[in-house]
Amino acid sequence: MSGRLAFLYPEIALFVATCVVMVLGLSRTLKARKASAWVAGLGLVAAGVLAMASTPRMGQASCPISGFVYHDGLTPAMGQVVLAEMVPYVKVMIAGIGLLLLLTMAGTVDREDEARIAAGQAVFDPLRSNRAEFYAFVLFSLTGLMLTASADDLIWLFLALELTSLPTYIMVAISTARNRSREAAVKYFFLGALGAAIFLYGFALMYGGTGHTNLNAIAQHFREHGVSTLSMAGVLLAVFGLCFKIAAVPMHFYTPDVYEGAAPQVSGFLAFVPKTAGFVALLLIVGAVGWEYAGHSAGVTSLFAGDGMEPVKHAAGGRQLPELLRLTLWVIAALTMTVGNVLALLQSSVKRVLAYSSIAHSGYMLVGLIAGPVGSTFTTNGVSAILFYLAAYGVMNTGAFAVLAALERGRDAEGHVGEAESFDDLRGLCASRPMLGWVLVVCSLSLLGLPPLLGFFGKLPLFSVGIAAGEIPLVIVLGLNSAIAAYYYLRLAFTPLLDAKDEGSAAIQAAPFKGRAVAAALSAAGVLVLSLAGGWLMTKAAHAGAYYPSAPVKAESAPISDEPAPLPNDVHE
Amino acid sequence: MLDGLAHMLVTLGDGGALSSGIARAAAGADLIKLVPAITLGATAMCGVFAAMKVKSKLPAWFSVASLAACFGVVLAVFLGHDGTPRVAHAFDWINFSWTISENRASVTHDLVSNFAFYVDSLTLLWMLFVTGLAALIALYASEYMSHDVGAGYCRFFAAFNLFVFSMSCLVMGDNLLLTFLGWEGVGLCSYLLIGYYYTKDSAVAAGKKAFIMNRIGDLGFVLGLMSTYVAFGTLEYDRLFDLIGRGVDGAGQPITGTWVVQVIPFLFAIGAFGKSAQIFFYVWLPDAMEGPTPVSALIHAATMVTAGVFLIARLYPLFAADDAKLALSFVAWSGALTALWAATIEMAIFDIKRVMGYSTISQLGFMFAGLGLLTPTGAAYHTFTHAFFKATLFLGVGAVMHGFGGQLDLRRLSGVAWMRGFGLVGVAMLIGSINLSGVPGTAGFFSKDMILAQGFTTPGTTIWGAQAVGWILLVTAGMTAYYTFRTYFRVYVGPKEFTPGEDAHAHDDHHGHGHKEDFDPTTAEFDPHPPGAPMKVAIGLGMALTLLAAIPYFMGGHAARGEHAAPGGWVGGMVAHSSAAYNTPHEGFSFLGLTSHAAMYFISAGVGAVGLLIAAYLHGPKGWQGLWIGNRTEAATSRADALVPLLGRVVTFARNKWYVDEIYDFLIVKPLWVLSHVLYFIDQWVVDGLVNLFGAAPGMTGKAIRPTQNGELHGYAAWMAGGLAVVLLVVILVAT
Amino acid sequence: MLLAALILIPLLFGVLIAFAPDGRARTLAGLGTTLPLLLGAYVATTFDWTTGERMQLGPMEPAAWMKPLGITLSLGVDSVALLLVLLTLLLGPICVAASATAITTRVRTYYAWLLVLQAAMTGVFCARDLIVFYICFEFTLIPMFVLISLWGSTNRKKAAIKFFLFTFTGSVIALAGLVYVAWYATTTSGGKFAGWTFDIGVLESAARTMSAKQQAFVLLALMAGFAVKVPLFPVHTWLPLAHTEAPTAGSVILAGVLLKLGTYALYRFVLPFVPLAVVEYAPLIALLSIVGILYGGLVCWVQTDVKKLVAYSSVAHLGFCILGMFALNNTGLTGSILYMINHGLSTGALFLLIGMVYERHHTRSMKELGGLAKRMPVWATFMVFFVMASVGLPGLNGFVSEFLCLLGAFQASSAWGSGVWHSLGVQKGATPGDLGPWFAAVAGTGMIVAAMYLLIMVGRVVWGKLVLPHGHGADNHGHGHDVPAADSHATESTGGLPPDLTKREILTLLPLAALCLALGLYPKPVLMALQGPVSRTVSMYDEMLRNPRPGPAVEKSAAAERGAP
Amino acid sequence: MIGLTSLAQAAYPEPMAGATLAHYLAVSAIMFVLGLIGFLTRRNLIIMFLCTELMFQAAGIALVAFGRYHLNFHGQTFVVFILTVAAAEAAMALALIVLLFRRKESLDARSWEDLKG
Repeated sequence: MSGRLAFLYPEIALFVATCVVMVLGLSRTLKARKASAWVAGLGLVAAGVLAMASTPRMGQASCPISGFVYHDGLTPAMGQVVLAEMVPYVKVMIAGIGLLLLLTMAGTVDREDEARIAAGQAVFDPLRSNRAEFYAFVLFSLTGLMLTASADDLIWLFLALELTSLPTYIMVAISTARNRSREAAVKYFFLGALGAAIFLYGFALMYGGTGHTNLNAIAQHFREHGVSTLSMAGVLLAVFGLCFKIAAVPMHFYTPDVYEGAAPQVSGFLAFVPKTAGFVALLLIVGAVGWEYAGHSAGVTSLFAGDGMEPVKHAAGGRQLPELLRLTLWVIAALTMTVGNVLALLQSSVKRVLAYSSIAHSGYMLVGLIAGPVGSTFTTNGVSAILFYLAAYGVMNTGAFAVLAALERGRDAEGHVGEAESFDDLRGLCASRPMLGWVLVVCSLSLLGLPPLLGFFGKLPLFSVGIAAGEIPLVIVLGLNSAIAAYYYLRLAFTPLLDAKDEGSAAIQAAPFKGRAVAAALSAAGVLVLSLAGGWLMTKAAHAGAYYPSAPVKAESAPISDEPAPLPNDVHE
Repeated sequence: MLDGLAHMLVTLGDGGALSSGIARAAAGADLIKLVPAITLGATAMCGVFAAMKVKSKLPAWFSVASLAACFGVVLAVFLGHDGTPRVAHAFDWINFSWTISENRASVTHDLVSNFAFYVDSLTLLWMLFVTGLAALIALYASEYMSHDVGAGYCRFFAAFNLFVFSMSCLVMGDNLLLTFLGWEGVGLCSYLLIGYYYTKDSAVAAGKKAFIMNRIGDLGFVLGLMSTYVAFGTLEYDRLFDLIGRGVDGAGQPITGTWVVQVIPFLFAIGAFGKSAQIFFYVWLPDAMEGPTPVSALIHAATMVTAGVFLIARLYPLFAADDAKLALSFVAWSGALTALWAATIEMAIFDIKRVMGYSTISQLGFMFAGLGLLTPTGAAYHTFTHAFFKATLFLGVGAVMHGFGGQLDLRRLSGVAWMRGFGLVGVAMLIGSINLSGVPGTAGFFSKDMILAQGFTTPGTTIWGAQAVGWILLVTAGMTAYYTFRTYFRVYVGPKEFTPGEDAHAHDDHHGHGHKEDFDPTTAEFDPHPPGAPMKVAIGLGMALTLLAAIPYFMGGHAARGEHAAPGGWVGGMVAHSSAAYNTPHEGFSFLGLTSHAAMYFISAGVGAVGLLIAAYLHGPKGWQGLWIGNRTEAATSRADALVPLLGRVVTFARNKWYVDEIYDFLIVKPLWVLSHVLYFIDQWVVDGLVNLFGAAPGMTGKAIRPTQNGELHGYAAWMAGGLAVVLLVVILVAT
Repeated sequence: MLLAALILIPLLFGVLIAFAPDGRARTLAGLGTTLPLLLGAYVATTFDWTTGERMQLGPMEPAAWMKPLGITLSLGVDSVALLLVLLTLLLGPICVAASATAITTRVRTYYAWLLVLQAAMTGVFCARDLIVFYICFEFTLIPMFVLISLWGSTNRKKAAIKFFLFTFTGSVIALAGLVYVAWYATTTSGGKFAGWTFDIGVLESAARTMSAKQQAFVLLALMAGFAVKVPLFPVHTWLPLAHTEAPTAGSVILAGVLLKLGTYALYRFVLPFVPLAVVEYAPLIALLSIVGILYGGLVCWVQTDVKKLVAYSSVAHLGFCILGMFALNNTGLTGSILYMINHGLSTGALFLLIGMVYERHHTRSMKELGGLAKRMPVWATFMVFFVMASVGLPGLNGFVSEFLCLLGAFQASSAWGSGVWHSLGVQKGATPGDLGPWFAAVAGTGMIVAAMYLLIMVGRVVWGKLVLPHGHGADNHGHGHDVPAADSHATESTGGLPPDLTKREILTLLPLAALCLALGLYPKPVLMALQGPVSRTVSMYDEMLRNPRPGPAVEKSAAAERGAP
Repeated sequence: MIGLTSLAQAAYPEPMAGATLAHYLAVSAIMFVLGLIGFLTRRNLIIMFLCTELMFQAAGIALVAFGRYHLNFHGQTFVVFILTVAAAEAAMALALIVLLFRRKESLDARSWEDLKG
């Protein structure tokens, strides 16, 4: 039993931290309330360390921190083995970028209350104070994310996904005092629920098709019996439902409105956390289906081959996804990239531009998903390309949103604090706020994929993996799209650097919360450091992407058999 | 290679000191390297003078001294020359080699063209009169250009020296590429010198026109040059002549009858015509008269225009290698037609300087006809004599123009020779005219006669229609005599009368005072400004040389060294020992028992006399000056005016130079202008349009998709459901 | 490590300038460019020119920069790359000196970006690793974008964005091609090269084994990227716009070096990587370049803006360069590489001269300027000198390379006696190939067109009556009034500069003039230096062109489905 | 006493005999589609939320049916978790709807449409 628990130490640590944070939130003294942020941070750090130290690995691996060598490798009973190495990498990434996001969250909800309490107009009322709750929501969402990573069962996956997204609905609702975040919350919640329902139904059909909810068992079943139509329908529905999480095309509609409505730091959070959850879940499900099917070179006929009900079989030496899944993903990826970039060209609000750019980046990552692990090296393994790109995107995007969060305009009509909205607010930022301005320049050029910066090193493996998998047209679409993206990223990068500040607009000041500027600086530093010395992260991603398609399902002593545990009073006639 | 460079640098400064070295025994061909060195040094010095804003005539004296030194060097080399061509190597230029392995054997190919000088008698012949005349004209120009001493002066002499440098490279080049360097160099200098009065738009346009027309010819030259390289694998004359001598190309295949001997000579002929202003390319020469007269005298009369003749003479073995002699026939015919064409124009126009320009074109036609009719000696000798008498004529015209404030219209000048200080000019013009029209006994007569006679001796089989060419030339000789003496009788003799030209006072707007409007030419207080001492000396020398040019005809060439006296005297000897040697066919028809040459003496003299008398009758003044048959009393009118209505449109056509300029403009310049406008339109709208379309495509698709993002929750849900439905449909499709 | 120093010094100075006070920016920039020039000179002396083809001066064991991606920080130059590096280093200080008085606003940013651009360009030529090349190749875009959009003239924003997007799209497609080659090299060679590598030497030998169809696709991708940079005919429309809007120094660098990135990339990547496809499509590319020559030339004729005229002339001139390169023989290739250097010198100088007039009269339209020889004799002399250099007057550098390119195209044809190769004594001057006399003849007319439009420009601007723009600072509007000769000494406001060239300006022009003359009169050392790398490339092509193509029946159609080697 | 397992195999008492897996799936599919259509057509926020709940339960039915088909309890364990999650969502949904109602005094989804473009 202790084997399975080893997976959960990070989540447990995080959960404990959440509880402590919520309790601290209720204390009367301001200092204790302020401490809740630090405790949250501590929790995340602990989770990160534990993830690195304790998560069981496939091979014999020594823990980088303590040098402690793990006992014998992972067994299917303990956790999913198809993409086992991914788990520690994802959790450490979540912890790292979660810290960055946490830094930006300071003062999102409790700014007026604390101000009034500090000014003595109001007395602290534990019932009404929601600072700690906000941190709790953040930590709950991150715990959900970590749980998604270590999921090895459909049920676990469903719960983890729900745990990740429910807190985000609330965070969006309470992120700013204005109506816009209420509207964003409405759209996000209802469409989110619809998305959840869809992928739940997908899970149900997958269970129906295979008879198991355990991912290893499902993988084993697909390997032996092939993917029957029912399970294919289930997989497609699941993929569609998860498209909502990563904001892929048919499900992307909520993204611009929600990112614009919510506060910049919450949008930054939304740009990373659900996207990572979505991609991890996709990797798990598509990993279960496997990349060993007859290549699409066998022509589209294989799509409609057979008398329908006959399952699509594994092909010896096959390197692609089942044709139907590959085509669906291909269409989704191409549309996502194009729609994301094309609509971003027209936006005047910075947050909407970043929203569409996050859609586009999901499209780029889908290329890695379609190509899958063609080889084992970093340049020919789609999974590692995605994992590296997620980390890179997380750092770049958080930097951009942190800059927006760190800026604000004077109080508008209803007395609410105005945000830095349009491009005109950013004019001459490098002159007025050099540090923030340059962070925005670095992050947007990196998002553009300009060579010396991190974004390019994220896109390069996607190029090479796409070519290695023979998806040349998709790579060309990827190339053209990053060229289209160049237009609005250039605008984003060079409005602060080049355009002179026009005196007309209201003065842009820095938000009183130092944490946001620190987060921006950290992420820019991250981009620069990773683009110069990203090699180690790439090696980590390469290991994390290790794909074990036919891991031996060892007959373990206490098999999680699929027939019900015999009931005590079961009598066999 | 480095020592060659050092050697050139050493001689840079001491142009003058060298003259003492002439007496030294000829140091062989290496001495010839001094000529380009000195001229390049002089150009640099003029540049320095310009930078130092020298206000005196120093650049002029420096140029005259250095050009004289060059003449001395050439003379020294000539004296020491024993007839065998030798190469003087200065330094490597475009010279690299590479090895290519062809089926196991590695063959080294190379492209060798160095700054080296091929000295044979043809080169020396040409260099003699080029450097000689250059020194003479530099002396003349020192005074002619005196009124804009200062920056302009230095610029003039810098270009002058650069011209002589380029001409020397052209003539003495040991490979076709160096010749081409000289070729374009002289084109550049003619561009700079024609456009010397750069404030006059007509001068700038003329310069541009000259350079571009030359460039068109140069394209022919370059293509010929490249074909030679491809055919023979080399550009150097000595290796080239050796291969042609053996009748094989670079790869050892025989070349007779192949494209090598048919196409390449044509290309070089086109190049030659471009430079020497022949049949289709002559339009730039009359406009080149915009430049100052010394320029016209040197470049557009004596030296540059003969470059074409020199090129064909130099590559004569190639031209002659073709049995059918197609290229030579083409050269002969184009020469004859050009001569005739130019002659017709000269008879009609009034500008005495342009008359001289057209006469140069016509005489060049003679020279090319000579080359075409297999008498390189005749052509060379005619070039030799023509250089001198045409230079003298131009110097005379220059003195008149200088004296009368730019007046060049023969209807406004008369009796110039009798005016104070213009006596020498009158005599010079007389001598020049009798040479040009081929009055017997003069050098011009002998040289022209060799070509005319050859027309009737070369059998029609070798050169297609040789007789017809001969007849055309004969008629042209007559017309030449007429138009030469037409100007002489109208301008230099007869009653003294003149009206100064329009830039009488302003001389040149350098002085920047006195607008043109307030000077009206009729005020009589303007007195003609006679040529000064340097001009007089130059004209005198020119006159002397013209007269002396007849002597080489009789010198018998290198008879002294035991070879049989080649026909054409000294020049014949020189040509015989050079690459242009060719045993010209001798037996022609015999007329009244005389050989063709002897007969031609009388026939051409007769034709010349006829032309002279007609000119005297139509244009000659009253009394002895008009040979008692003319009756002109004043400058403006003459008997010829009566002929105009008879000839009707022909005269107006001729006077407007047969509208050739307009035809070119209409056929080539206008369509190109329209084409480029169309291309620019295409570039802006079609090519750029397409690019912008690609640029705007994402934006447009964005606008198309944008309505889906209308903010309504249900809209979004509908789209999501739509997507779901599509997927389920596909699954069902697969299932059944 | 010298090469790394050449790249890092300008980069460091660039960063230093960004933080230094405004006043010292120019001195630091001067230092940041002259230091690498001196170092470059030293590098040139230590470089062993005789074995020019060997990659030298790179770090002994290239440090792996990003091992999983297979990127190694390997630098190295052969004689071609070193010559282009020297050209870049030479233009650096000249640009800094030229923009002393031109740039008055945001001086620090200007010089910082200028130096970063300098570093990136040097990096391109020194890179021995595909991705290091690509990084520097892309990174030249940002500084140029900033230079154009901040210090350009009227519609600089549009020009800058068009410049960036046009080149960026092309180079992204080129990246796809390069990664395809890298993938092909590592996977199909049975992992012979320990995992992924982007090293150019390794890829070169592997890429040749690609099938003809694969090579055709890779050629298409690479051409899409690099033809945009060289402006080859159909994709050249960004150049005139970028040039007219760029500041003087920007134009000099754009014409002097940035265009050479394209041609260098063609030489370094297209020729060695996809020989079969190059042989097959050489006539098409040569045709495009000839169209470029004539089209560019004729369009120059109707321009009224001097800078746009010189920009279109660059399109025409680089047409020659590409024609020479795709003649695939020794003369052509040597000529085309020499052309890159010569064009950089002469056109760079022309832009300097135009910039000097612009500083004084704030107009570039030929309607408003005329007869400047009267007021600016020194400027006029330089102008005529450099116009003659770019027209290709023998004796100056333009001619040497133009002639070699033409000769290369002329002789590269099987028309010179097909079937003659097999005998040992091949026609001395001819080489196998698919171009021929007609290509050279039509391109030759380009020489005439070049003379036409450049002389017309000189005729209007330098010679003729003195015409100066109306008021000072009025950008190209209306007509220029005809300055009566009398008051030519009137102190026309010339932007605070003396009417004719100052000593500084002459100093910027003199080295270029000296080089033009030296390369024109004595190009032998450069020519011999180029023989190493050129003959290595050409011997490969010569081998391929020489053996008869399969399917003797129909020459052309056989070429279409040429089997995999 | 009939063992639970025998219930699984033996034929159902007469009235239930005809109900095979397909029937349950049909019911579940119909409920899912109804929920979807309800979500799209109804304007009232609460009704829309109920429609999503309907879709959740549809999944539940499918799971139970499959559980029965595959004779294992994974399906039903899944349903239990679905119920808990649906409950959590319901709580959150109502809290959100109260928040929205207090703002806009109306439950109509069309009142929340100012973020667009």
